[in-house]
Amino acid sequence: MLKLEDYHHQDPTWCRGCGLYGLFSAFKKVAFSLKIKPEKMSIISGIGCHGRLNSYFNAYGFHSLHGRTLPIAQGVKLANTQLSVVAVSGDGDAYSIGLGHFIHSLRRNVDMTYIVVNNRIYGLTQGQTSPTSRMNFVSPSTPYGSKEQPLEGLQMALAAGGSFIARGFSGAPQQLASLITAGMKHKGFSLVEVLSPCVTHNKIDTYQLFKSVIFDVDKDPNYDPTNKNKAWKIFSRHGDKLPVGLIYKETRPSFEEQSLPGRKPLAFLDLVPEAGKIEKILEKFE
Amino acid sequence: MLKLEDYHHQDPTWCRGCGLYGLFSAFKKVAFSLKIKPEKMSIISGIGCHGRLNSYFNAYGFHSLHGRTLPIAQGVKLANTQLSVVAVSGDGDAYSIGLGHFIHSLRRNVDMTYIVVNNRIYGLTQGQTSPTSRMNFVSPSTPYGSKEQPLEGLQMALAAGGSFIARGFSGAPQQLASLITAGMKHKGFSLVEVLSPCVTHNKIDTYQLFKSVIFDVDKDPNYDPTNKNKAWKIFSRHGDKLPVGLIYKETRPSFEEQSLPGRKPLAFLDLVPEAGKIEKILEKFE
Amino acid sequence: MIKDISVMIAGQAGDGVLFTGNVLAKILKKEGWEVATYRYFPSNIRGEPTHYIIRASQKKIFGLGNEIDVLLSFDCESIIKYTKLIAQGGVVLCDGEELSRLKPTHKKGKAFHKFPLKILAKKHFKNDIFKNMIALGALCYILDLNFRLIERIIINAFLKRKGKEIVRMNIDAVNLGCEQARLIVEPSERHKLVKKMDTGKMFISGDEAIAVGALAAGCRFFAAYPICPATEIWQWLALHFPEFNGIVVQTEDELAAINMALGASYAGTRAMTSTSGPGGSLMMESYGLSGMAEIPIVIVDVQRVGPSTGMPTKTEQSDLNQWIYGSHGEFPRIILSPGTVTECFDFTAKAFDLADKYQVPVVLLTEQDVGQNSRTAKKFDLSKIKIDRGKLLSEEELKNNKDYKRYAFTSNGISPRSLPSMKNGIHMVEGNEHDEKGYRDEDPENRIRMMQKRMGKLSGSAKDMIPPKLWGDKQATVGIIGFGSTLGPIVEAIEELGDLNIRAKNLQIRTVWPFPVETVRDFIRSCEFVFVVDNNYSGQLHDLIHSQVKPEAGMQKILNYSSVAFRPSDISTQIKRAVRDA
Amino acid sequence: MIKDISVMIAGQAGDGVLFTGNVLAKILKKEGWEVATYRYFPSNIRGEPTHYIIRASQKKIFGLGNEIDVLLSFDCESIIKYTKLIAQGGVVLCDGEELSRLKPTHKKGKAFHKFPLKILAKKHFKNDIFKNMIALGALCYILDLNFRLIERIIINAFLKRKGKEIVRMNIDAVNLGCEQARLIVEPSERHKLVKKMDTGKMFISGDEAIAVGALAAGCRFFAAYPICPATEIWQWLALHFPEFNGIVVQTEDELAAINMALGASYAGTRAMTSTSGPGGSLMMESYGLSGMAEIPIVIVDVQRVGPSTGMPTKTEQSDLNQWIYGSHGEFPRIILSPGTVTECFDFTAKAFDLADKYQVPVVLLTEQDVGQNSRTAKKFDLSKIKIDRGKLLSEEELKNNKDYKRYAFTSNGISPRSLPSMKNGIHMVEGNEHDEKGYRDEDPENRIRMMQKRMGKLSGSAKDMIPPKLWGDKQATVGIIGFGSTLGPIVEAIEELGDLNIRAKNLQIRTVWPFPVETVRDFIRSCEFVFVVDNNYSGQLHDLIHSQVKPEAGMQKILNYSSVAFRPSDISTQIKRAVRDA
Ligand SMILES: Cc1ncc(C[n+]2csc(CCOP(=O)(O)OP(=O)(O)O)c2C)c(N)n1
Ligand SMILES: Cc1ncc(C[n+]2csc(CCOP(=O)(O)OP(=O)(O)O)c2C)c(N)n1
Ligand code: SF4
Ligand code: SF4
Ligand SMILES: [Mg+2]
Ligand SMILES: [Mg+2]
Repeated sequence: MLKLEDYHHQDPTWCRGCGLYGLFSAFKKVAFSLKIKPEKMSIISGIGCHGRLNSYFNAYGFHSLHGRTLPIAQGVKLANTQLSVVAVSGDGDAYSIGLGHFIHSLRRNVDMTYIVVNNRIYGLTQGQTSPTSRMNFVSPSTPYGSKEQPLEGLQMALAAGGSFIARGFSGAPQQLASLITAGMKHKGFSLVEVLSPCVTHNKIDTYQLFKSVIFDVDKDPNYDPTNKNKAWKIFSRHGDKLPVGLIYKETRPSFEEQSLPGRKPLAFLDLVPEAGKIEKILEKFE
Repeated sequence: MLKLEDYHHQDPTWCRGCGLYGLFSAFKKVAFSLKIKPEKMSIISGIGCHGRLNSYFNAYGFHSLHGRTLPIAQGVKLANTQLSVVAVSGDGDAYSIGLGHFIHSLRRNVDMTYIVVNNRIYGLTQGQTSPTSRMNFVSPSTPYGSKEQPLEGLQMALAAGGSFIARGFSGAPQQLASLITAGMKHKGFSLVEVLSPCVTHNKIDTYQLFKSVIFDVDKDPNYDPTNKNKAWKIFSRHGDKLPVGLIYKETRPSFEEQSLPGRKPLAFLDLVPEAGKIEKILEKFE
Repeated sequence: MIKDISVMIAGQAGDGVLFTGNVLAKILKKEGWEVATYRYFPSNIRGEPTHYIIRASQKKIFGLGNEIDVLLSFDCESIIKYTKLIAQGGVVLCDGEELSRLKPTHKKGKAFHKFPLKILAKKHFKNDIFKNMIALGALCYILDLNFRLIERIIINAFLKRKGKEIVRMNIDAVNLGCEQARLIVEPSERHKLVKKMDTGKMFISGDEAIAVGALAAGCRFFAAYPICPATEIWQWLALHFPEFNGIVVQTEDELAAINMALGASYAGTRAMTSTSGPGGSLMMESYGLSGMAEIPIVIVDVQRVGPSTGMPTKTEQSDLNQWIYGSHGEFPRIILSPGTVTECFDFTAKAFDLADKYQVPVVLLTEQDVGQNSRTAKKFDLSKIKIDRGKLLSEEELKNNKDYKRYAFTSNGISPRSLPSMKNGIHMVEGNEHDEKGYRDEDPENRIRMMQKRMGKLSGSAKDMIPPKLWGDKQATVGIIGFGSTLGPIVEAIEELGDLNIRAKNLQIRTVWPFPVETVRDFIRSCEFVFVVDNNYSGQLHDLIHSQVKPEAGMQKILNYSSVAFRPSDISTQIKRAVRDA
Repeated sequence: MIKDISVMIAGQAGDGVLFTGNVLAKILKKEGWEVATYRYFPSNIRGEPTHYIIRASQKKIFGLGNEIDVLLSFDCESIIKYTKLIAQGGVVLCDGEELSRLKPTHKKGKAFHKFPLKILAKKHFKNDIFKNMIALGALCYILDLNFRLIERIIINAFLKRKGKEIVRMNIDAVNLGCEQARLIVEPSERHKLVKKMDTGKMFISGDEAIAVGALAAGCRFFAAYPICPATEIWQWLALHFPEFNGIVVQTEDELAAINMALGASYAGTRAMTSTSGPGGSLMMESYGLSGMAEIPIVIVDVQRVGPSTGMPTKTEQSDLNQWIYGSHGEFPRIILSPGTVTECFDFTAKAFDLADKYQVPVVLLTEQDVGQNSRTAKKFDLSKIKIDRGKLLSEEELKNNKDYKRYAFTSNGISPRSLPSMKNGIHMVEGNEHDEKGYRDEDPENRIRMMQKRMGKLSGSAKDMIPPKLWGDKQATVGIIGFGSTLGPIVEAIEELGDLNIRAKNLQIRTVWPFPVETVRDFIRSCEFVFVVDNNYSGQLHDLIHSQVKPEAGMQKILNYSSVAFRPSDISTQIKRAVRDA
């Protein structure tokens, strides 16, 4: 019998109060509730404070490169479709250096879950402006204020053809856990962004601020997360307020369903081909 | 007095019938009608058939790297804000390898024009599937059909905060010219996608096909290109049909308006600082 | 009797040069000749000169000869450009008006004929596309080739797709070409080839051979981004992988390609990516991740002319330095360089075993010249391939392991691997410096041991590496060192030198990294003269030998950075001069 | 009288080690001492050991000494780890219980005191943040420092932002620390420093010096992506560029950063980007574009421990190979390596002139050790900087030029540049091989000439390059060759060897590429023993010398890949052994 602690490898050393703690405990609960065996999970993380998550968690972990989290994770899943594959990025990792992969993963729709920890700042490198930092945000990299309009990752995901798009808040770990759970059950690429305060470097986007600007679409009985046009509008429905909850979901075949002929994971195929099979193909060269 | 031929440097060697010819002649007309002196234009192109455009055109040209067209073009503009800066990419250059830069350029909003030649194929490398190739598209790179959902670059641009988003068709050079003209007049980053048949490698997306699937929002009196939600919906309004015309436009300050303190192009600044100015700053280190 | 012949077909991009050449090459192969081809084409779409050389020989050949015996051209530009290359007694057919521009001295001893291919095609078939078949007919006449073979090729190519009528017209066009040539070409100008038996050899390019090698070695994951001249590898795999349950992914760029392959390999699948120069440069960061995280991967670089976009369809060996020294920091790597299409196959298969055994990136470094040009080769020996996945643990072996350490310090630095999904095998894979379990560790002592572990993995590896191969007379005191596609011209240069009574030998470096220091040192010591052949500007192999072997004696560089492949005489004349002048 | 002293402040990340150390360093600098600091901190957020060494000396110093004279620690871990480093007569204050774990042999000749910083802070100020000021007070007592200075620093730091009350509390905490230390530390254990005059020197890090150099040299465009340990360059520029009409752009990644800088430079602005290892690897493709398209650019790599993510906050010299040999294909490049903060400033300014003159990428290759650690330096001489933009045409000069050729073949390969917006200067800039006007050209003859033009640009450049610098006794026959931040330890190792009657000298390579072959050859010839110091595993400088200089005699490697900077004795003991054993 698996216990919740079976997913805990070691205590995190994030700053006290960091939003990542909320995600960590929510995520352990998800794995526990889904009864995924630790060895059947592979968690791929990028470089940043978020990137430490898998070294605290008990599962196969891969701390990869800044911005390359998704290509690696997709490779893992395609090589072994029986694994639960989860990738974890920060807002810099996902929306800045890794943005091209982000969009292409959404359209490719490999069956995996992508958690983007959005603290609206570069945490590990000591607090520079990120693509989700607000206009005129002052940081060591933009001492006179950022002059670039922030990105709304989820709206981008919608335009890119994402099949599961949700947002949670590390200050609301229960909803967060249920969103990640739904994402992991989704057959295809599921995106869960987590609003997550960086208590050390971001003095603007605090727990309080997030609490005051979010509204929960899960609680809105009129909201229909299968309606793409509604999903689009939700981002501007309440001015600058941020929707959380399940924003959009659609059913479409995953990439591997369509591309991978065999059922057995590639990683465990018998590599010696049937006698004469390759020879037969080589006849074309004669 | 400038003449139309002043923008013609040499005859193109694209395949006979290629959509790029339509763009080339439309673009010359734009430059002519705007009376831009050839030496006041800088055209930066990516790698691909589209990338040859600036070597046929008479203006400063930079044939850059596959996917890096936009960062270079933005650098050019920021260094000399008095230049007319135009970047030209293909669908591979813009939406595949260069996608991250594409999105970030839209939000950054440097005042320049970006022409994306969308032939739904990799022309120069001999006809591989591109991110705009349709589902199940058969090509040498996907002999059993592509299993990735195509990207709609303009919808992405809308989600990314683009301030000018338009689409033309190389089979309709007049409208194309007027869209590019409007784009070049727009204060900020203007995106003009061009549907452009590759007659050699893409036997599906032909002139005929494009003609049969496009609808022109410029001709729709009820269409309002300043309404973002309407713009979003236009992409699915007529099922799989493709809108052409001015899709969206908004007015917001360009990056350089907000970031560049001086008016004089950086490229021609006097580099010798006022006596004592740096010395004064260095006192902080004492 | 003709023992060796080179035919050039020339024209503008779009003229069908490639098609015509390919058919001719196939016929010659079926006639039992050794065949090597050379494609010279612009990285443009239309309207620049292109040519295709088909060389046939009675002996084993790997590349170009020095001269052209028969030249057929769809325009005149190439004729003027390549007159110097035409052999004495050579014959030229040209569809164009400008033959008159040739000076009489250039024409001496060579036969030039005007041959109105397009006019004939239009007149007889109403379509100038038939010019290619007419050209083939003419060549068949000159070379005295078997018409049955060409008929069979036409039937194979067109019957199903285009129907009987087209087949008939094509055959008619061939016959017309033959007849017309008979009218124009003097019997004495013909280059009649003897007929031999088709020995069942293959006619295959290096790119295709690499793809076959990967498939045979059990590679089942391939991710790449299109680029000349490497895309052919992918295109072959895309066709054939599905039958073997493998997958090919077209990624958004080269960064994604290599990382996806790394992910697949980490999860247990043999994985490969292929690219050329610019893509290789983009892969540098992840190349280092492979080394640091000890994830096997095979990377193919089919080199083209650099730097930057350079000349995408031309050959060069200028990425050697990047693969040896590129990426920040230091990690172990293996770089193999095949000289023939057969070696492309063999080395690719071997690359997977080496990657698995040493848990390092293995680079298969080849060139456009080998990659895109087809050559005859003995049928690949698939039975030779024994897949050895190295220290890959099974779930069984892990059963009693309560303290599995992914990066355990072992005597040879190689740590057994577990795969995701295996019980008791849980670990971290890390690009940061890490401890034996894979967790980030910044202790200097651990750092030192981990560097020694990783860098030490290849110290005892010589026995597993593909050793340098000696060509020519062991006793010779003129030594040539080269790698990759320069093998052909070097070997033939040795023959040419032999004719001049200069005895030379060649050491073909086949594993360029780790560098085979001892063998090269011994080779150098056994020579009076040493020449290092590099298809690049700076002499990258030459400098590498200096930094690794630290030879006592000097060596001379033989360089080529012209974008055209070496010819044997480029090498033999330089050596002759140096040796005679000494 | 104390001539040289090293103080270590240690603790866990989050303990305020950096703050405390910085204040102490400033005081020492104001007291007129030469100061060098060394930051050793984890690439983690919280809870791993960190320390800061402040060394003060009466003579010029560039880095660490061998021992620690005074150690103040917020916990005990570091004490145990670094006991070996503590000098005879050294004094240790430690806020922790584990001193008892130390063996008596380790303690011999050293004074260890428990010093309850946190308890004192809580008790007297209800907040353990005051532990840093208490620590400073204690150090001031031990070192006999000027209390006025520390008061002034506190007032500057806190008065405006926090108000009088906080200033008072801080000053009280300093006094408390001093009083408590007086109770614990024996007078004989104190390390009293003489007071000197503040000579108006600067106290500055390499990163800051690079930023100042760029500003002074007329750089007005900077684009980068955050990365340790290079971000400080950017942060300084971001603050100060606007005043000078310059612009700093935070790009989406390093690919964008270098390309944006290339675009700006092509348009005429002096442009720079800065990064560290991983970012450098990502820039490889564009590095080649700069070489091929002949666009000047300055790239700063503040090296950290590799490969891959490695150890982001630690020092190493392992990217040398990548910058010399990286990127596919071949193009000219210049690589400068400063050894001191002053050279960081000088070489950066110089880099822009070289980039403009030769129209090549210039890499400023430095290390975390120089980049992030502050040292005293003479005030930078801004009057020395003469901006020379090379062959940059004016609109005037172009007036009568009807046939301007951007890539004109000239005697030295350098072609005058026009800038977009200039009449008569229109041209193409190309990453493909191109003709003199910049248009794509695939002709082999043109290719050869263009390669010779580009690669030849640096052949006559030696006179413009920063020459190697000789340190120590010219007549010595023990020679040391090094580059970059190893300068400090090497120079001090020479002194230490001098004390042992071994006369040694050092050749500091300051332009690592193009390599100063002649000077290095002469240096090697003048020695009986040659040692090459490399802060990396494989001896990259050592191998570079072999490949470039091809020296007759062997050389010995002195390596360090521990992630901790060299200390002088690491070098001197190896040399001593080798020389004595010979
Ligand atoms: C190629 C590369 N560039 C830059 C870095 C430096 N770097 C490390 S983490 C990071 C950004 C972290 O921001 P984010 O992704 O938002 O993660 P967070 O720390 O906020 O969780 C950067 C730029 C790197 N490791 N690799
Ligand atoms: C880094 C890199 N990868 C790959 C290539 C090869 N390449 C040249 S053009 C091209 C794609 C062309 O497609 P697109 O951008 O749509 O342009 P088109 O030819 O269709 O106009 C590719 C992949 C390259 N030049 N550089
Ligand atoms: S720096 Fe910010 S994001 Fe990182 S651990 Fe601390 S609070 Fe969390
Ligand atoms: S290959 Fe296609 S895109 Fe390229 S020139 Fe020909 S028709 Fe145009
Ligand atoms: Mg973040
Ligand atoms: Mg295209």
